Amino acid sequence: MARIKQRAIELLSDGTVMRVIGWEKGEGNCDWSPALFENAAEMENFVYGDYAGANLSKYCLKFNRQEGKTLVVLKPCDTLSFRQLLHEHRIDREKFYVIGAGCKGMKDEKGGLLKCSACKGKEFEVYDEIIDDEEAQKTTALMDRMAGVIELEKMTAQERFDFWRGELSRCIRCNACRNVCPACSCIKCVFDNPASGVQSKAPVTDFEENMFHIIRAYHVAGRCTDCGECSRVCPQNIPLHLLNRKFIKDMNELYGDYQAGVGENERTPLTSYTKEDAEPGIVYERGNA
Amino acid sequence: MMRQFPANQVKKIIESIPCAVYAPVEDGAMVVFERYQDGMELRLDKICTDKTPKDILFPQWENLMHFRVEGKTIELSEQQRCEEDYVLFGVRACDIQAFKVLDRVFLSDPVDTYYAARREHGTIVALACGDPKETCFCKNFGVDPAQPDADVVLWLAGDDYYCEAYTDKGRALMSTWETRDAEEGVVEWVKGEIAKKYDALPFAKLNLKGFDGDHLMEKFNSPKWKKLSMACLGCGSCTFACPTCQCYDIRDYDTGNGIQRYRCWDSCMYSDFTLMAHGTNRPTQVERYRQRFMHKLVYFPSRNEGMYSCVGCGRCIEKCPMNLNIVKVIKALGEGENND
Amino acid sequence: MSVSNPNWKPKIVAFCCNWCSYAGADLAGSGRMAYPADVKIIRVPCSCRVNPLFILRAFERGADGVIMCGCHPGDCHYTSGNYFARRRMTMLFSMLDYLGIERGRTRVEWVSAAEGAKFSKTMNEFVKTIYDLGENRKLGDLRCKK
Amino acid sequence: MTKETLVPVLGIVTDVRVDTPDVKTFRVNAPEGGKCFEHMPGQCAMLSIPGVGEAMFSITSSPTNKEFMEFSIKKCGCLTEWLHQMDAGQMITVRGPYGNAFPVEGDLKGQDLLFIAGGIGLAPLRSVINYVRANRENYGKVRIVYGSRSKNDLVDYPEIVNEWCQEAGIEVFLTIDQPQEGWDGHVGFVPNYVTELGFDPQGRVLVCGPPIMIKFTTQALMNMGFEKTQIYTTMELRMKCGVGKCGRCNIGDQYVCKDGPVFRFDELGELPAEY
Repeated sequence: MARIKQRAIELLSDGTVMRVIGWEKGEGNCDWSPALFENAAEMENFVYGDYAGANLSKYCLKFNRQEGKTLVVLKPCDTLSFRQLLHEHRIDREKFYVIGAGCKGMKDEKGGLLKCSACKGKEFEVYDEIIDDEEAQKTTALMDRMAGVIELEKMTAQERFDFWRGELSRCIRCNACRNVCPACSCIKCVFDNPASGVQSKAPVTDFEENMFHIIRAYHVAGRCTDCGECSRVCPQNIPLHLLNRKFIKDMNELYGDYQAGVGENERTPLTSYTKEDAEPGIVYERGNA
Repeated sequence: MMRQFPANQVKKIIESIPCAVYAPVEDGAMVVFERYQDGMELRLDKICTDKTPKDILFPQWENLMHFRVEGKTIELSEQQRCEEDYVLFGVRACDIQAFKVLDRVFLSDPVDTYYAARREHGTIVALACGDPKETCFCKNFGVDPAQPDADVVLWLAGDDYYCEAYTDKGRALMSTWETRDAEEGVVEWVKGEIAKKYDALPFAKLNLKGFDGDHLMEKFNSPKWKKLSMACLGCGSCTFACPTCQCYDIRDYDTGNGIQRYRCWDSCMYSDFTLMAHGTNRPTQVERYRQRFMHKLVYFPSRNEGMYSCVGCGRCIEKCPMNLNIVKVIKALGEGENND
Repeated sequence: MSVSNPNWKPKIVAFCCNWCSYAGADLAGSGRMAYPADVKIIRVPCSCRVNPLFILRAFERGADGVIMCGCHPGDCHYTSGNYFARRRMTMLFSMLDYLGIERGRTRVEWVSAAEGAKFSKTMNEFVKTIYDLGENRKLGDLRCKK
Repeated sequence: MTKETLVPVLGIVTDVRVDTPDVKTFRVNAPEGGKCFEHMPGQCAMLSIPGVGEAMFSITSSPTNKEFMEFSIKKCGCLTEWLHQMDAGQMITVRGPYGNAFPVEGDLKGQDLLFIAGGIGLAPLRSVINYVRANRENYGKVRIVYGSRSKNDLVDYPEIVNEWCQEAGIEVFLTIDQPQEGWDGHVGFVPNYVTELGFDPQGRVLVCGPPIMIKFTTQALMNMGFEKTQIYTTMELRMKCGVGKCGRCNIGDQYVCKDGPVFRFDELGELPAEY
């Protein structure tokens, strides 16, 4: 942490960057918040470490149009989201100075984060410099990230239906999942657009909950890097990552392995095709009905 | 008069109540107020339910009326108001204070009849708090966790609940319970213990000096809002978790055989909250974030004889995905030695 | 699921591409090939115009089955629209299946302008499937039920 | 006031008058005839078409009109567009009246009155002007400055020319933003025109129009020596409930729907500039 802080102060002082997006401590020990630092004195409060779970890529959208460069501290998995935003031309690479910060898996007051248990590795997709230590390189995924999806696929349709009704019926439509998602970068969401005919603010019936979550998962399909923020922020503890991972799994199986936010290819599985693709009916021939 | 009954009888007592009872029960990994039914896991020990009991009085959505449109004519039928008596069981002091805040809004002239009907038909059984959470700071807002203001109040001491009714409604309800005369002095002792625990909490003594109508412009114009709001995602978690947030939206839904006009919770954190045909007057998250806290700490007390519309339940502290909360705002903008 | 309401008639929405399937439906009509009146056709410029929201909205409003028809792969009027549509619908159907919605409520069929018989056959089959599945209870908006 | 806070009454649009290319005036009656409810000048009502939307509009007609209410509405969003395409005979829903009113029976009584309006801003003021005309003996001199983009955009032009201009004790000054064929009146923005005309800082001023016009007009008035306490204006924010509960139109500790829309200029000074 000290090295990142020191380097950020240097870059602020020599004018390379005009501001830093990092973390600051809260009232307790584990309630860190993303924060903005505009000069060396403010950097006093900068922290980086075990409780820096939030994905700061989303904040880049906020600073893309502002004057000068912004320094942003990204963990390896966050850089995938950053790359995806670059692919979608939502942010300008020139406007950001990316410090890749080593990560040993993040925590909150309840312990290790769920998203870190399916760690996608320690490689940085995008960076201007990496500040890392050896220990951070060692940890690996604790579980197969598709395990939850596979378990659901094994259930019968009715069991799956009951499972999702149980989970989604808790949704209060607070939109935290949407607003935190780096792939949900629309200036005006379809669910906020009165002309769309689907604008609705409350989970008035089961259908509203289903539709919101299906469409949200669908709209980020192929662009979702599986950063896991949606499940982390859900105040109702809905396992939203299981929806996104289902799409990822399907696309990997049907259209070849693909990880959003990796590499130079801007085409996602849903914005490309081959003439030999499977027919939609294939989904009814797999798994349990 | 103070009575007592064994704590393990509480389920029986709830089941004996003839009308609907809403009580904190387990739902998945969460504890929420729901209509109690046999076999539900009662969780009276949970100090701040994950969802507030406000949605019993002011549901997340409710139908207001129904229209039938045919050619140029419209036919209107009103939604029935609540007509069924119910008991709200095990509400904590902070949530009861929140009801009073809601009353100020909905029962002030002109009265909101949908809310008023629900309020009238409910009997509230409160439960004094025992062990606080670290995030509790209700005492700052004049809430006494040991003495909620309700129809009936329960205190847990040892293996017994002590109870006392304060209103006719409460006395009528309690008279049907199987209780015995209470041992003297126990509740007083319990209250003392509660006070001690709450005074030792980290946020027990926030300095609220300066949060009033007289300092409106000063607080509004503070340059600190920009940094405070930076991490805010503009989601509505805090507003939906908050027991006093009462902003709502009225929307129409075309069911194919008529138009249903319903009301649903809304949040000042949303970008379209104040959006009009010509644009919005709160264009960035800075203004929206400021609005929420200014409303709770400055505008509301200025209109309501100093009553804050925060009750210190600490739910927003738990729910905010980015760990922003009202305590940070109070500390950053407040005056005095406690705040830096 | 059994049919509980004896008066129940399925409501079926068919999204048909303007260039092939809609013409195919036309041909079926002019050729007096029967297909059930329960099918309501919505003409779209291309199968890839069909947004997943359209399909969900149809269910919301009380549809019991939704079928999408487009040009055969390779024959798209806009070269590649139906290739994209194919991937999209695959993903959507998979998600609906994942959420436990009955299989068979959604279907994709490629019908050319010359295939009036295929259109009529497909629709007859699909309506039968929906009859067998019964009323759609898992994916509708309660407020839209009479 | 309509009996229930959120439940409207039905109204019938009995006449639609085209005022300008984007403003129409709707005459509204209760289904059984007469008015839906009584109001005071400056108050508003919520109009709605079920399934389209509900919004707040100022009541343009004067309370002294006992037969019907009128709303002058500019086409600018979903609901107003719908209203503009409807014909007479259409039912709508109405609830109100909401908000405070211009103090026609209080502070304004016995005073010389200066009305300054821009564009559709005439709508709330027309109610006051006609109220004053009906109770002429209670008020002093009446002067009206009204400006719009062009001659065609002057709302209620026939009424202004044929009634207001003809009445003794009323002076009317019209202006349009740009020169136009067939217009021999003044050309220029309202604030500048007010400065050119030069008024004695006496009586009360009622200003209504786009925010930018209000801003510069009040500046011009202050330069002439008017006090903030002499100037009244109206505010407009998004509203859903109209009764100070839904939380939208909150500005400082005031709710525009309940405590406004009419504010004396010095009251506005105590509220945040942005909100």
